Amino acid sequence: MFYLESGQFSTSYRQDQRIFRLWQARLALVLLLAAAYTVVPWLGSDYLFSAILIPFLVLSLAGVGLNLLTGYAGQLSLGSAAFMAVGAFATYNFLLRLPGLPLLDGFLLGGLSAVPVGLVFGLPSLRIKGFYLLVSTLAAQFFIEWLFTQVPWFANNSSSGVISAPALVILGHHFNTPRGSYLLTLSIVLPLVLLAKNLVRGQLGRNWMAVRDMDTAAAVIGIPITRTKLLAFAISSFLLGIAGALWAFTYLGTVEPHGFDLNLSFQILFIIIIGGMGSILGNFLGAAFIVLLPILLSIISSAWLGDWIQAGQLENLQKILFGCLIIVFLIKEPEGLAKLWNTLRARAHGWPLSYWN
Amino acid sequence: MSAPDSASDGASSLVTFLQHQSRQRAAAVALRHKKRGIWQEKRWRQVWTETRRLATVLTQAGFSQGDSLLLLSHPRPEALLLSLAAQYLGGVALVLDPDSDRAELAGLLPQLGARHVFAESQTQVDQVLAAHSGGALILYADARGLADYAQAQLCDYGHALAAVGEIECEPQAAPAEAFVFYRLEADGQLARQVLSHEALLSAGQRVVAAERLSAHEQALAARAFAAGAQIRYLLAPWLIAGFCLNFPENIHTRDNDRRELGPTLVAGTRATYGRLAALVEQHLPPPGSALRGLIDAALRPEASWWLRALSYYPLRRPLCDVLGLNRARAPLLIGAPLDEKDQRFFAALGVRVRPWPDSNTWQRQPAHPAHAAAGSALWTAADTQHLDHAR
Amino acid sequence: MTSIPRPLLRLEHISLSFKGVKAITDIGFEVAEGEICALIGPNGAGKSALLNVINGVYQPQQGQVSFDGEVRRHMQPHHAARRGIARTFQNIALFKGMSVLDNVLTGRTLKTHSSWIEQALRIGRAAAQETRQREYAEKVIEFLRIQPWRNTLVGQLPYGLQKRVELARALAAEPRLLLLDEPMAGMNQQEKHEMSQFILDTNREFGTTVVLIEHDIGVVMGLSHHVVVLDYGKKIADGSPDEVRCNPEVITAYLGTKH
Amino acid sequence: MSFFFEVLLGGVLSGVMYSLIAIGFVLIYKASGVFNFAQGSMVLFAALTFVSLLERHVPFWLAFVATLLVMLLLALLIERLVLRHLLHRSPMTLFMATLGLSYVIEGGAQALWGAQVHGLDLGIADEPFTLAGLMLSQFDLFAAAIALSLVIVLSLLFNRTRVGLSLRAVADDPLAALAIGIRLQRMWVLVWAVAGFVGLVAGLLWGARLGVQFSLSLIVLKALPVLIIGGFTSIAGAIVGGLIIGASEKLAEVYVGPILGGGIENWFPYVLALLFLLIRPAGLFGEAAIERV
Repeated sequence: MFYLESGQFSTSYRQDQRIFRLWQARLALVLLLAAAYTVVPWLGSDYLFSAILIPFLVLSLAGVGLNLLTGYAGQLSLGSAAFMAVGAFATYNFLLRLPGLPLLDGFLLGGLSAVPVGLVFGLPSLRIKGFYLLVSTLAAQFFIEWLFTQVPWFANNSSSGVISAPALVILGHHFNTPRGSYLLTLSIVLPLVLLAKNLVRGQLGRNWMAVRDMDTAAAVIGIPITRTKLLAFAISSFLLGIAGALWAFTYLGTVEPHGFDLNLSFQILFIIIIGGMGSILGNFLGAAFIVLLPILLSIISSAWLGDWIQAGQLENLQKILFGCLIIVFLIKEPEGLAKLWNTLRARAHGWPLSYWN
Repeated sequence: MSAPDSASDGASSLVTFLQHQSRQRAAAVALRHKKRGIWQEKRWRQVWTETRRLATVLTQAGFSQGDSLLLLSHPRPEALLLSLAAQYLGGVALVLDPDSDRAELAGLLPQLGARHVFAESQTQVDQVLAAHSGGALILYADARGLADYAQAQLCDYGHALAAVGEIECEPQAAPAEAFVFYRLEADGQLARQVLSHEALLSAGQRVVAAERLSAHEQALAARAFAAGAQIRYLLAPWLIAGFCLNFPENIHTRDNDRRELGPTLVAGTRATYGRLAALVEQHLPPPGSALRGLIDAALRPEASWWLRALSYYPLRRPLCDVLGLNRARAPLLIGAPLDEKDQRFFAALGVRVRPWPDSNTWQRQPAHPAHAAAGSALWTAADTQHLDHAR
Repeated sequence: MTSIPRPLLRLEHISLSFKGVKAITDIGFEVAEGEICALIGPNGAGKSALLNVINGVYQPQQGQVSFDGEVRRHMQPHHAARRGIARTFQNIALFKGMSVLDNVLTGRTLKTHSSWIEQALRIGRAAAQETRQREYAEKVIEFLRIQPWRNTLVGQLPYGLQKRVELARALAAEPRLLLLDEPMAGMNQQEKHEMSQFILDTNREFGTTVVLIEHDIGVVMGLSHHVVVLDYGKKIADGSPDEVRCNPEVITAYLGTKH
Repeated sequence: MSFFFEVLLGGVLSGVMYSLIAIGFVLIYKASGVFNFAQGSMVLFAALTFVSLLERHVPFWLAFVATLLVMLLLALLIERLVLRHLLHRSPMTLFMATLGLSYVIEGGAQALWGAQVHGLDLGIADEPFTLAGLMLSQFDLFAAAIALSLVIVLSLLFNRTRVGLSLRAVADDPLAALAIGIRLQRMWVLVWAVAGFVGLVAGLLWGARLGVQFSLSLIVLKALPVLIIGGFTSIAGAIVGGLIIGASEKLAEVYVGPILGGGIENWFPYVLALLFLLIRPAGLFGEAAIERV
């Protein structure tokens, strides 16, 4: 609408395959990144970092992880938190038991060790579909949670399996401050999201969607169903694993196995429902939504309702609200906020005309 | 820019200008064709060499000075380059409108008896074969469906081009006429319209001068070759000013392509502009809606200056952008003027449509290229008058 | 097709049944390289089932399929695809959530040789591969004249176009054998004519062997070099269109099924 | 040895409780193809409502009927506000909708009746007694009896009454059902209400066991493996599945638990269900669908 598109055309396929085809979009992105790395850390308060931005980023990453599996490859999962837990505990142990292991390598190894777990619980997906698959992922959810509470070794024999963040040091720089952890999280999340984006716009991504939309046809075309599904589980749990490690160490600081319970899994599922299945941007929108809504709610209640409703009730209210939102989204906008964003873009593309190709 | 000085000296032909441009700005983009989803570019150097290779192809098929090459094709670079190649060899390009009805073509083709033909695709090839013309060579651009055609003279444009090298000889002295258009009158008699090199170049130079066309223009050739005027107002200026000529993917995608390209120079007839206006009309929000009301108010020519100012960024500019006209410096209108409504619409958009005469002086006479000279002379006279009126 | 080329596909004594219900009984025929072969027959004659046997969606209880000299009892669909068998489905099986271009590109999956890691990091072969696949997809899109809808979601396209896109997806795999399950079902004469033109051109242009199911006898006779007639899961005729047309059994079968 | 049987029997009986939850699922799944994750929260809601009424000195039966009415109302609302708008949507969407629903109901239940634990006494002593040399819980037997009668009632409802027949018709083919003039919406309300009733019964029994509290809604997670084993569409399956889960769970707890360090009953049923799945993807009683192309 306010930006001109004409005169921007591609003379090669490379050009045509860029993520952002308009220079205005590229500029906006650059500005956003610049702000995220300069203005925000400079002006932001500790509260902003540790209560809003860090959870937002981590949940976005987790959302991406689940979205690859559920939104793109069409494999419903309720076990996200389990894979996050694996990532967290693995990272913790690697850093604990391999002294001198660089922090980032620790995160990487954490993500990698979530992969086999994801594969194991993904195997049933080769024979079973839909709801039946829920069982497999729920099994993961409960088994992993049990395992980490049951075996003290994972938590270095601490009481009730609590693990706490190692020193977040990279090349002598400390990131333990809220500002530091924010920058660290940002710098880990962004590249991973880029990788995910590349995957979904490449052949693998198309194969995932093909399997999701109609797996018999996909098989007939020659898409290796088994491989495609398992890759979805593997890559998804890799991202979830790293998200888990970040959740534990840059967001919470200390966490116990029950910190990764079914509710967290649900929360991440909600992120992709609200944000939009089969969309990368959607995860950020959904995560922002999930993070901000409770905060807004508490602000509103304390501002207007004062102490008329107590904390417990507020929580119930929140639950009801979330439930309603999920239902409303499923009814009104099954493709989530991302869809709204896209319709907006389409409208701008043809503005002021309606439905211009 | 310095072109080989004016068309007044008889020696200069379209080809000499092409040669000039290929030296002047060898590496600049001369042609773009939206094909297979992207805008495929040709630089002036390539255009020149490709023309010379095509000349070789034609000579090998026995084409020589004074011969004529028949073009039965929608606008596409191949047709353009081939006509230049024919002129390179001192030949003439005969142009038929591929969209004119089958019966008319069936009547036309045999009378022209062209031995060298460029037929766009299977449909056109069939028409040519049916008329037993193109005895020496039939080049086609779209090989689809032609795989098992046995005729020896059939030849794929791409293959032919790949097979040969550049021609040795320099451009041949051109006969007076560059392009000749043919059609059948209602009574079945043959009518022709001749565009001579001289007339084209002088007309072209007038356009370039009057519209201050530079080498940086982006011209959209949606209908070039469909009408003589298009050649006069796009092809000639293209060679003279040395800007970039762009061909859309096909007739169905042209609006989208225009939007992508955002041409600075477009040449259309009353019908072309009318179509655009109608398109906007039907895509505007439904009458009665608030937005529609705003748009109508803003586009009213008697709208107050502040309304225009306010509506510029939110409405008029984006609308121009959607139409791909926001960069259109020189939207030429050829021939009949727009009707009131469209006139006002484009004026309100800020698209200042520039009228140019289309002196389609069709003469009814038997098809003998020999007689062309007279025709072209006559035509030139007529045209210059028109142009003088226009200025 | 004057000379007798070697058979590309040979079916021998194929029998298939679902839970004891016989769908196909002892059917065998040959399809020569580069020919267009039509399977016709009343509804429930087992035509679709036969296609599903050919590309391994169903496993026949008896009989064997040999494709390009390779004889086999059992085959998985993706193996069939790897050997160069592509197909379209009776009720369109496009990927509704994807654009036309992406649908066609999925057809290129077997031709893509870059690993997913390369794709993720956009290193090595990934970019080059992506470009190559795009080029070919665009070639097919141009061939089937669907450029204007390149970026439209297939779900939003009219039925006739969807059929065309499905054909495009199949062609993108550069198949040697193309199985078309009622490519013209529910089309008007105009669309039917276009579609059969596309099929003919495909056959000529790429020398693709085609096996198709079609009810419109007129179209079939015009299009195919070779017709196989099924009735109640049995083969009742097999030959050139003319031979089949005047085969008494066929006539009775058809008149029999009508009224 | 008798100890083994005691454990087994105890497991079987507590399995009956699982079956009770599962039956609610099956009813709804059969009639509307919805995988109702909210069943658990419906149990909680029913139980909480009932107890809270009791605590307000409402006589038992009155409270029971009142709660039933509330559940009916709930079913009505669910159909009006949710299901009606999700016709012809994918099962996944419907499932996620019920997930949201469970949040709403749980939140609502606790907002209404508070989150504290309510004791519930149905007047059945939970003291063990010996039968044929086996220690048995009176309460378990009572629960089993209730479940049994419930199943009988339901099967009667399904197989004898017109409503039941049309319900089955709806289950088999909603469109056809519509065609022969069955009012889909009404059927759904009905079946959700019945599920609510089953939920209430289950809620009472469980409540009497564990006290009526939030954790009641979590037994939905116990019911899931039961369904997997029994198949989504068969009440008999739900019963058998429940028994199997109950028994094996107890056995595992007693015999395997010590080795693994206890607390395995959370995940054991799932692993069991998974094994079942890999052997028989459609469950014990569910019918496998052949894919048509």
